[in-house]
Amino acid sequence: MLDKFGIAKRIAKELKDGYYVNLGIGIPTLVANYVPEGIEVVLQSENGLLGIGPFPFADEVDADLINAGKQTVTTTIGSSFFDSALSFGMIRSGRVDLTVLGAMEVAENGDIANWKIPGKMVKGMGGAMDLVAAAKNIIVAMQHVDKKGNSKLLKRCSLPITGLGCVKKVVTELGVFDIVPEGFQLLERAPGITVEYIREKTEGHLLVVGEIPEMVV
Amino acid sequence: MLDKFGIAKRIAKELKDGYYVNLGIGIPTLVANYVPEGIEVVLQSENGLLGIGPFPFADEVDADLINAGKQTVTTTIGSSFFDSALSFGMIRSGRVDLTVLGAMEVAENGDIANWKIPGKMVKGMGGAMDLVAAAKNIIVAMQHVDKKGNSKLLKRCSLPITGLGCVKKVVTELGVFDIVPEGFQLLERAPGITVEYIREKTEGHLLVVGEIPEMVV
Amino acid sequence: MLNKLVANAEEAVKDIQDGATIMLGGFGLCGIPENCINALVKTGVKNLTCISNNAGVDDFGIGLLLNTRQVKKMVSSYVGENAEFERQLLSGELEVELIPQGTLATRCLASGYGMPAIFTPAGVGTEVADGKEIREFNGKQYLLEYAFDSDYAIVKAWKGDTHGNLIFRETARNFNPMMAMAGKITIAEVEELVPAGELDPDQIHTPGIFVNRIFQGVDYEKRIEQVTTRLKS
Amino acid sequence: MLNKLVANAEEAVKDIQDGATIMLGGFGLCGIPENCINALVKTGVKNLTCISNNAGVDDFGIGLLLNTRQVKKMVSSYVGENAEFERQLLSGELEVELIPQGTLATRCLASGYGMPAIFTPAGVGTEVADGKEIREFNGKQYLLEYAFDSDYAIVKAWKGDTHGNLIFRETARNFNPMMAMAGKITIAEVEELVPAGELDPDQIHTPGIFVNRIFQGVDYEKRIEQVTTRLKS
Repeated sequence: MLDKFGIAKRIAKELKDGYYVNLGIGIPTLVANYVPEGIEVVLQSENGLLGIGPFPFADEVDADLINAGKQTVTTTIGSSFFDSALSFGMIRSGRVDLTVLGAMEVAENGDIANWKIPGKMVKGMGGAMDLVAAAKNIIVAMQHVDKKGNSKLLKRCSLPITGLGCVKKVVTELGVFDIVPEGFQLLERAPGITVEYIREKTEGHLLVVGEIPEMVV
Repeated sequence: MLDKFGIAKRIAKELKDGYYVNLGIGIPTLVANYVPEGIEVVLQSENGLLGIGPFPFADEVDADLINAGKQTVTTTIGSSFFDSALSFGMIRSGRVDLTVLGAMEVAENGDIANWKIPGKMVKGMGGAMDLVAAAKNIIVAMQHVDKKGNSKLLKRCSLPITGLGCVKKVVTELGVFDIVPEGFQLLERAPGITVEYIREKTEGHLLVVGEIPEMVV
Repeated sequence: MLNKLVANAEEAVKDIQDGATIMLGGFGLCGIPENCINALVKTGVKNLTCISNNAGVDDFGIGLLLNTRQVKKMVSSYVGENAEFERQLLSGELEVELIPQGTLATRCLASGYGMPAIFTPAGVGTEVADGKEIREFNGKQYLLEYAFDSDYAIVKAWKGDTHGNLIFRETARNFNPMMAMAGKITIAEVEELVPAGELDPDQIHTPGIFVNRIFQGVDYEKRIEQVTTRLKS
Repeated sequence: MLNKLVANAEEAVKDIQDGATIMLGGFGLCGIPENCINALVKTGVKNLTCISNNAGVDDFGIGLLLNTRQVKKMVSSYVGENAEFERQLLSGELEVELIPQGTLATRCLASGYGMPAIFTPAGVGTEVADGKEIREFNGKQYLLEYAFDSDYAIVKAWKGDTHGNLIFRETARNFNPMMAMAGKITIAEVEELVPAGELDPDQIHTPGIFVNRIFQGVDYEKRIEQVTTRLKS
C-alpha cells in the first residue's frame, strides 16, 4: 500500500520533459518533490504564476508571492506573473499539459466530484471546475476509500459533480487506473496489494486485462 | 467658411478637462493642436497608446512608436502602452469619452459611412467600426460637400454603413450640427456663411431653431 | 483633471451607498485593498454585494465586513477560510453565489472589455449550469456567462501614479487588473504613489483610463495565510 | 525541454505547409516579424491564409509574400498601403476578408483564452454583419464572432528568453501578445534573446507557455511608414 508520498511519487512518473503542470492542493502538491531527474517541468499556479519554486527560506518569505493554496512560495528561473484572466486563459485554451488534483469521488465514466458536500460546509470550487473542463490530461490523486471504508471509485458520483467525463487516470494507495470506456482499467498494483483486494474496494467497474504488474516506485 | 484648421479648432472646444479622446486620421488629428488652455486631455491611439505626444524631433524618431495613422509620435507624461485587445476593450467598454473621425457621408439619423466605396478600392474599416459602435460621444469632422458638390449630410447614407445612429455632432466648413431626432440641428454658422447657404448644401433634414449665431473660433 | 488623487481611503469610499455592488481585488489575503476595507467598516455602509474571489479570514480582509454584518451577498469562488462566514451562511443571514474561479475572472474581463457575455466550458454538467444557456461549439459544450455589472471596483496595486496608472507585484496581481477595468467607478490604493511620468509606460499593467480615484495607502499589514518555509540545509 | 530556442527564422518556419493559416503580428510595419516573413519568401510556401491587421507595403512586410503570390487570402482590418495588393484584389487573384480591428484583436484573444466566440457591437447594421448571428443584451445589439483557428502565429518581440517569455516595446506590442496566444504553434522572433531568468517576471507580457519556438532575429530594418517630425524651435 502507498502512503501519500508514494502516490505523489508514482504520479511524478507521468511527467514529461517540458510539461506545464497544475498541481492541486494536498497530495498533488507533493508531486513537485519527485520530478524525475533529467526532465524539466513548469508548475502553473492559477493565481497567476508560471514556475513555482520551492518553499522560501524563513528570511525569504514574501506576502505577495503565494501559490493557489495560499502557501508562500518562490519563483524559478524563467518564471512569469500574470493576472487571473490570463491564467485561466492558458488553462482553458489547453496550454496546461497536465492537471493533478484530489477528489472525493471519481466515477467509471471519468466524472469527478470534489467541491461540495450538501448539508455540510461548502467551501467553493475555486479553479477546479475550470481546470477539469479544459485540461487535456487530468490525473486524480486520492485515497481509494473514504474514512468509513466506502469506495471512492464509483459507478456514478453521488456528490455534486465538478466536471463530466474528464478524468483520465486515478492513482490511489492501492493502484493506478486508467479511465477507459469500460470503466477503471487497473494498470499497476501498489506493493503488496492483490487484484482481489482492489476489486473489493472498487465499486465502479474494474477492468483487469492480463497480468497486472506491481508498481515500482 | 472654415478651413481644415478651423474645423479642428472648433471641435477642440468640445474637449473637456480629463477627457480621454480618440482622434481619427486627417482633420481629427489636427484637433490635438488646439486643446484649450487650462484643460488636460489624454489622446488614445487604438494601436496601443494612451497619451500621444507631439511629433518627434528628427533625432527622436522611433520606429516602435507610432499612432494609428502610422505616423511617428512621442509619449506624454503619464503615457501607457498596451495591446490591441485591451485598446479596443477600453473603447468598447465606454472609457473613451470622445471620438472624432472623418466621414464620407453622415445621415440625419446619425448613421455614418466612411470605409468603402463599392467598385473602387477598399482600404478597410480599421478601427472605425469598433469606435462608432462603442464610443459614447462621436463627432464627425468633414467637408460639407464632396468634390462634385454633392451634400455629405444626407437623409440616408448611400455608401456602405460604418455604424448605425451613432454620430452625435458634425462639424464642417459651414457649421456645427447636432444630430437630433428631427435631423441635423444647426447650432452655429461658420464665419460669413448664411443659414440659407447651409440649407442649400444640406440634403438631410436641417433643423433651424431661432437665431443661429456665427461661431467664434 | 487627470489627477485622480484623493486624500485617503475614507475619501475614496465615502460615496459608496447601502446596497451597492462592489468588487474587491485579491486572492486569499494577497493583494487585497486593506485600506478601503477598513474604511468601509468605518462608514458602516450596509447590504453590500461583494464580488471577490475569497471572503477573507475571520479578522482580516472581507472577514471584517462580515463581522459587522455589512455584507448581504458574496460572489466568490472559494470561501473556506472563515468561521464567521460559515455561521452566517448556515444561519441564512448571508447569501452566497459560488462561481468557478476562471468564470469569475473572465466575467470581470468581459465587463472591462465591453463584452456582454462570454462562453466557458467550466461548470457544464454541474449545478453551476442550472438555468444557464448551454451552447455547443466544435462539439464541446459551453455555458453562457454574463459580464458583471458592479458599481465600484476596489483594487490594490504595488505602484501607481496620479493619472491612475497601476503596476502590480508578483501574485498580488491576481484579480486586480480585471476588476480595475470592470467597475463603474474604480478605486485604487497603492503601496507607493508616484507623480505621473515616473512609471515606465511599457510596464504599466492597468492604464489610468480605467481608474477614477487613487490614493497612497498606509500601514499595510499584508498578512500571510499560510507561512510555509523550508529549512536551510 | 523548456528551451524553445531554434537557430533562426528558416528553422522556425520550415514546417509551415502550403495552405496553412498563419497569424502575423504587427500594426502597419511596426512590430512585424521581419525575419520570418523573409524566411517564408525563401521556403516559397504557397496558398497561405494570413491573419494580420495590415498587409504590409509593396516591398516590405507581408507585401513581400504578396509579390511572390504566396498568399491566397488576407484577413485584415486595413490594407490601404499596398498597390500590388490592390492589383491582386481587383484581378481576383487574392481573397480578402476585412474585419473591424477590435474584432480582429478580440477573436485572437478568444482563441488564446479558450473562448469559442465573443460578442461585439462592431459591425452591427453593416455588411460585416451579413450572415452573422445578432443578439441583444441590455437593449444593445451585438454580433457573435468566432475565435480564430490558426495553424501558426508568428510574432515579433523586443526581448525574449529561452523559455519563450516575451516583452514588447512601445506600440510594437499591438497584436503580437494576442496572436502569440492564438496559434496552434507560436513562433517568436526577438531583437534581444536572453537566457531564462534574466527577464523580470513581473514585466513579461507573454508567458512562455504560449510560445513554441523562439530565436534571435537579425538585421532588423524596422522601416517607418510615415516619418513625421516637428522642427526644433
